[in-house]
Amino acid sequence: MNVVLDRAGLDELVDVLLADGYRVVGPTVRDGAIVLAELDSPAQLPAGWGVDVEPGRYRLRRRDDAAVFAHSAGPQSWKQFLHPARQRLFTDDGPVEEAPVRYAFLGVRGCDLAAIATLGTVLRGSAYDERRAGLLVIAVGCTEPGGVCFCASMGTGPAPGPGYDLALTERLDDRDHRFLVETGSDAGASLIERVVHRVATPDEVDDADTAVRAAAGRMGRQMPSGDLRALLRESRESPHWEEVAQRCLTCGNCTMVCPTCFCTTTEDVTDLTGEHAERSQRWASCFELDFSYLHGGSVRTSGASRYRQWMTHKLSTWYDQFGTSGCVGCGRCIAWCPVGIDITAEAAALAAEGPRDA
Amino acid sequence: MTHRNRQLQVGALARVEGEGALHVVIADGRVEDTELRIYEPPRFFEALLQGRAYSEAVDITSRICGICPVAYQSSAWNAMEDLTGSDVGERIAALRRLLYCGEWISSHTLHIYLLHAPDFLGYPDAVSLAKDHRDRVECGLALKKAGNAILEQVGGRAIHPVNPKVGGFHRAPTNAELAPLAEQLRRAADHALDTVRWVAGFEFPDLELDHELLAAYDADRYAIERGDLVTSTRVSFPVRDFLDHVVERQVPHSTALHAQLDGRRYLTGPLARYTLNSDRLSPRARQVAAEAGLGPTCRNPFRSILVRAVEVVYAVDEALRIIESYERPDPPAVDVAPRAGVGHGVSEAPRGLLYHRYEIDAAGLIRAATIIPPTSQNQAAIENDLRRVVQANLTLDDPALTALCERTIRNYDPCISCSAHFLDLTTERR
Amino acid sequence: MTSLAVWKFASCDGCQLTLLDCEDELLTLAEQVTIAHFLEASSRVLPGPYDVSLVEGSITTPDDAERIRDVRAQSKTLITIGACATAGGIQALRNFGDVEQFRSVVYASPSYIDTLATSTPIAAHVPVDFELRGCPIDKGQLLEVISALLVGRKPDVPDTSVCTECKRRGLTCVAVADGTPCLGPVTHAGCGALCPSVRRGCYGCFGPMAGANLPALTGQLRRSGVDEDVIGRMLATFNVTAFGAVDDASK
Amino acid sequence: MRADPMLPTPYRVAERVVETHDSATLRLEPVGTALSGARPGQFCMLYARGIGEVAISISDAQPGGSLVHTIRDVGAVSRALHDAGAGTTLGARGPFGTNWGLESAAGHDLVIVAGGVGLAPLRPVVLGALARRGDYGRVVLIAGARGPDEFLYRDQLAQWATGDDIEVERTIDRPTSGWDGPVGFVTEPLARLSVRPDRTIAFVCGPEPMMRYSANVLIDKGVPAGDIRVSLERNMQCGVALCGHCQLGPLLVCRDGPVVDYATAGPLLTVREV
Ligand SMILES: Cc1cc2nc3c(=O)[nH]c(=O)nc-3n(C[C@H](O)[C@H](O)[C@H](O)COP(=O)(O)OP(=O)(O)OC[C@H]3O[C@@H](n4cnc5c(N)ncnc54)[C@H](O)[C@@H]3O)c2cc1C
Ligand code: SF4
Ligand code: SF4
Ligand code: SF4
Repeated sequence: MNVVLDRAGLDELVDVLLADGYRVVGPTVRDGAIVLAELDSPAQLPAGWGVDVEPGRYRLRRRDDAAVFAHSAGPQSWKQFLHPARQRLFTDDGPVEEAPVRYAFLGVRGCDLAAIATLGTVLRGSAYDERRAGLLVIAVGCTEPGGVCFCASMGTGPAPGPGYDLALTERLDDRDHRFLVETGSDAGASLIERVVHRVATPDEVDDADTAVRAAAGRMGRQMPSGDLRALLRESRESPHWEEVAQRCLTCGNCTMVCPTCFCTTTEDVTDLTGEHAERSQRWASCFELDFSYLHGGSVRTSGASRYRQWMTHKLSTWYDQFGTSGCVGCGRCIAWCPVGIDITAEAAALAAEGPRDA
Repeated sequence: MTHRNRQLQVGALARVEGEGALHVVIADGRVEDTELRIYEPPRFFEALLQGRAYSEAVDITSRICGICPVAYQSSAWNAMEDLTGSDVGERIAALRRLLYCGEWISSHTLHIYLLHAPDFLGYPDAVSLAKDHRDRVECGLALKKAGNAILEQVGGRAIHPVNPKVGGFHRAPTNAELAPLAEQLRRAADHALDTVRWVAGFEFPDLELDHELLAAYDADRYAIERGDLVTSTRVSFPVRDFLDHVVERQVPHSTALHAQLDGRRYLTGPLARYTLNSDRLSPRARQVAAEAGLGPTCRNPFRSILVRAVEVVYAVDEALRIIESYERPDPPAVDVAPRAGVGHGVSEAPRGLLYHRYEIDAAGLIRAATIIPPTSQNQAAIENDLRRVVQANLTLDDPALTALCERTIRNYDPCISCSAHFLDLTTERR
Repeated sequence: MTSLAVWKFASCDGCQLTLLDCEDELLTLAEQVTIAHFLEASSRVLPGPYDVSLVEGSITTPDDAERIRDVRAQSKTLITIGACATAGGIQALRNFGDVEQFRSVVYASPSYIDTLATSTPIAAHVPVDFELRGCPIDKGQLLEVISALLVGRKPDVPDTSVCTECKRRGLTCVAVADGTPCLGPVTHAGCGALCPSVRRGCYGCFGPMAGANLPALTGQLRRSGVDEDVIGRMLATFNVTAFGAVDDASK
Repeated sequence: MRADPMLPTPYRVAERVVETHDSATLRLEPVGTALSGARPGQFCMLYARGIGEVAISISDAQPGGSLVHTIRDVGAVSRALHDAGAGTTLGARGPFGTNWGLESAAGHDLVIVAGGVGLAPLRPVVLGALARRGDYGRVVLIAGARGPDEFLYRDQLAQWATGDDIEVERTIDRPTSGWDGPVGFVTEPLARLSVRPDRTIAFVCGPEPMMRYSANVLIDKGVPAGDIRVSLERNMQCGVALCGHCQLGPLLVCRDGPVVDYATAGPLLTVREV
């Protein structure tokens, strides 16, 4: 059964989660962007804020309504909570025990929901499992895709796939500001029972469905159709990599903002006395020169080979390694690349080179 | 060995910031010459500023001295804002003063504990001092750390802060971000008071100097980050007239330039500030100064360590006051549109007045820059003090006299990095 | 016990001050090593040879060019600290100007001043075992290098972009979100992305990272409307020679 | 609670044997619980406390929980391991990765080609073949080293060379006085070898170019790429397919390798910088 929350109901939902001891993570405006951060109050949601996004360019924009979820992916992804940028692993005293955290993620889009699952496959057997186990997900159906979004062509959105406890679709019109709710779990269902809601009219349900479906046609970007996995496999020696390398800074931003890039480097350190040793890990990037270091030198020294590694991993070898695509179509790598390199455009360029003898 | 004709040699002056040498000639029982020889290689900042944008002076001049970068930054933005007539408003001004307090706390504490106190207690350095007085040194380090914490939180970095700019800051900290500082500063206040009491117990040789004094002056507060100028003969003048009063000249033995005030030797720095402005200190600073035996003025350079300790108490008080009444400036900076002309700025570096003058062209580029750091202003005074100290202590043997000379120099915490840099002592007794 | 010496050449003292800014570690360090020569902090000077020498500053006088050879001869491991020592520092701007004219701007009678026409990094004079970047160096990195040296570990001082640190901190990119020119993508990591953390563009204190693609960045700056002169000045600061070398190599 | 995949198990160095000027073999005994099930070709992540952790192959199949590893000193971590004397406590994680699959080669001739420290992971192949000599046809070992003193397991090699169970060819890179054996890379004796291509399984380990050349020689002789097994090396941080560093195209070398057949590895090793 579909129900509806109004804005006050959404706020109540956040308050209930906070009262239940969840750390509620959701979108909020900070330093010129809509970031993901722990919310102390629903008032911190980015009501009335939208974004304009292009390759290498992101701007906050005031909307002429009070929508809270009408923005596309920002500078961070949910991985910073589930797979933190830096983790202490152990000290001389044994493993670093993490106090279990119960996160409630508010406003997870289809692409990001898929990314959480993708990371779950890759990081199975690590601390990710526990962090994810306690997670409550409130997804949102996307009605307002951004200039660099292409989830529709990756099959991860605009409607969120499975894996959520609740999914909201935000609608604003002359009548009211409402959130159509679908429940995806018992936990979600019982949450809804605790906040003021009403039953959705069939029109409202239709309207929400239509809006989400229409979003699929308004994506700012699109992956070329065809077998990307084979395309990349067969493009290893394409001259195009050299061309991208002219533009690519090898700065690693694309990997850091990518919601599925999982790579880490371990650090074993001691203090000045040498009496305390510990190990931690930090996000790494295949754009780092040392990433592929072997005694005597790095395997991938050229920018071309590093960009090739990244893109090939996302679109092709990920299937070999983990059975799915590594790219979910959120568009972050395009927006947050300082020079606006666009994975969809590079894929199209490779495709345009035509069939090659494999 | 006769005490009438002597020759002293000291390889390198330690525990000063930078590199230099000291040369003393004693002939017929009279001090013939004392030279503070600065051999820090010149880095030509005034020249390399030419053609740079007005906005770059803050970051570039900061690199003149890693010990007092905020002083350089402040004098630079003061000069640029003087040129454009910009007013940054009270909120930004308060944040700047807070930043500067951080530098005073950190730099003064560095000098007191790590550079100067070992002299009074007969240790070569603070590490050896810590072997016998670990608590003391730890107290000093905690105090220094509190100063650095301000620099890091407000400035983004303790050395060469990245956040300040002409017009204000790139980003103003939130109240919540400043709150932990207040916590740390409340503890630091106790350390600062302890420091005064500890230093007050040192033995201070007698020496009463008669130099002219020069300091910044602010009617409302103890001048730090800006002010007009005032002298001990109660001449006061605005910053833009600085070069009418202060003239720099080159001396053969030094890569630093020497300055004179209205043709006379003069002194800037803690003693000058205290003597001219002590009535503007916080009640707590005044009270502890009195407890420590300081009157409203102080002209004994050996007591400068005490004055510094009192200034640290004041800086901690000020920092706390500013944080408690902090209102986040929004926007964090005012627009400063450059125009052709000349701007002047001073601020009170921990070691004394720091003057900047820039000539800017219509495109906002620097055509000429003049920077007068405290150590070159004080150099003549230091040399004069040395002469008097040596003259009065001719009965000491060479090592003792040499040590006393070094101590005399350290009274000024001379920042040779600023003046160009320092110390290596040769004493000739003929 | 490992002996440590600290040396100064043309510099602002900020990098050696970083060692004294290790308030929490200084006394522990002094128990782990013998501080044998550190003029800024101690009047006790022990004779060489030294196990580890930290060298601050660039070479700008004939005397200093001699002195650094002597320091090298006395040091088992020589580590340069900071942009002056690793790249010549801001004073290397003179390399592109007329030093006679520089002298006359600063000093009325330039003949007194004995200075070279160039400011050169330590590595241009003697072999260097490890370089710590930064103007000034980062305290954490300094401690890491010393701790690593003491136990025979490879210091964890990554040679990647500032962007990686910026992103690990969860900062919002100022280049993309504010349109602020930022050198982060070509600059060696180490500061912890200080400038972006105050919504300022990185100004390159740590010099170029390994394999920096300077033309790609200057292209981006140009496209976003930054003047050629401004780009030139952005790269001509504390690491002017190092960025200059990368620029030349790309031509 | 989930066992932490990154937490090393303590082992003590029970014995240290110097092999060459820069290599040593350590026998490690568990301090408490032992890691179990190590198979030839697999590797462990060995941890020198506070210095770091690196991948090191199993170089002897040992009953019980002890581990034998041969380490060449090339950097900070390998130096600390190499230098670890008897009694030192180290950490170990593993065993990880694929193995040589010696059993599956039963009924075949074995051609074992080792370059330098590449002999370490191959020694258990030789020992395994000798232990069940009857299961295999001809067994050939070609070992290369930079000089006569650079061979690992010199006594063992000499001993093998005297028997009839295994044909041993040793070659050094450059002529040296006192060496009357062959000089040149391992590919030279390999090229001279006559093999029954359809009945041969090859095991190759050494520097990457050496493995490529050796594989090409074998392929030229008609040995199918799928019957040539190589042991790959990539930067490894975790050993358990979590860190991403060891990728070689579709492979995660720690999980899908290190032992991979050349039909898979060949196309990846012949493109630059994959
Ligand atoms: C599956 C496998 C099995 C191996 N077996 C052996 C063996 O039996 N005996 C032996 O002596 N060596 C072996 N090696 C190589 C050994 O791991 C490297 O020599 C070692 O990592 C060098 O580390 P280092 O810190 O001493 O050197 P540095 O050159 O200082 O390396 C720094 C870091 O780079 C990485 N790294 C450098 N070289 C390599 C490399 N060749 N392979 C993987 N990562 C590297 C490591 O993370 C290392 O900590 C093996 C490598 C792999 C991948
Ligand atoms: S693309 Fe690069 S950083 Fe991202 S997961 Fe793959 S190898 Fe790791
Ligand atoms: S593609 Fe863009 S974000 Fe990624 S490394 Fe290259 S320049 Fe950086
Ligand atoms: S702000 Fe600068 S350092 Fe940070 S990601 Fe953007 S370009 Fe890189």
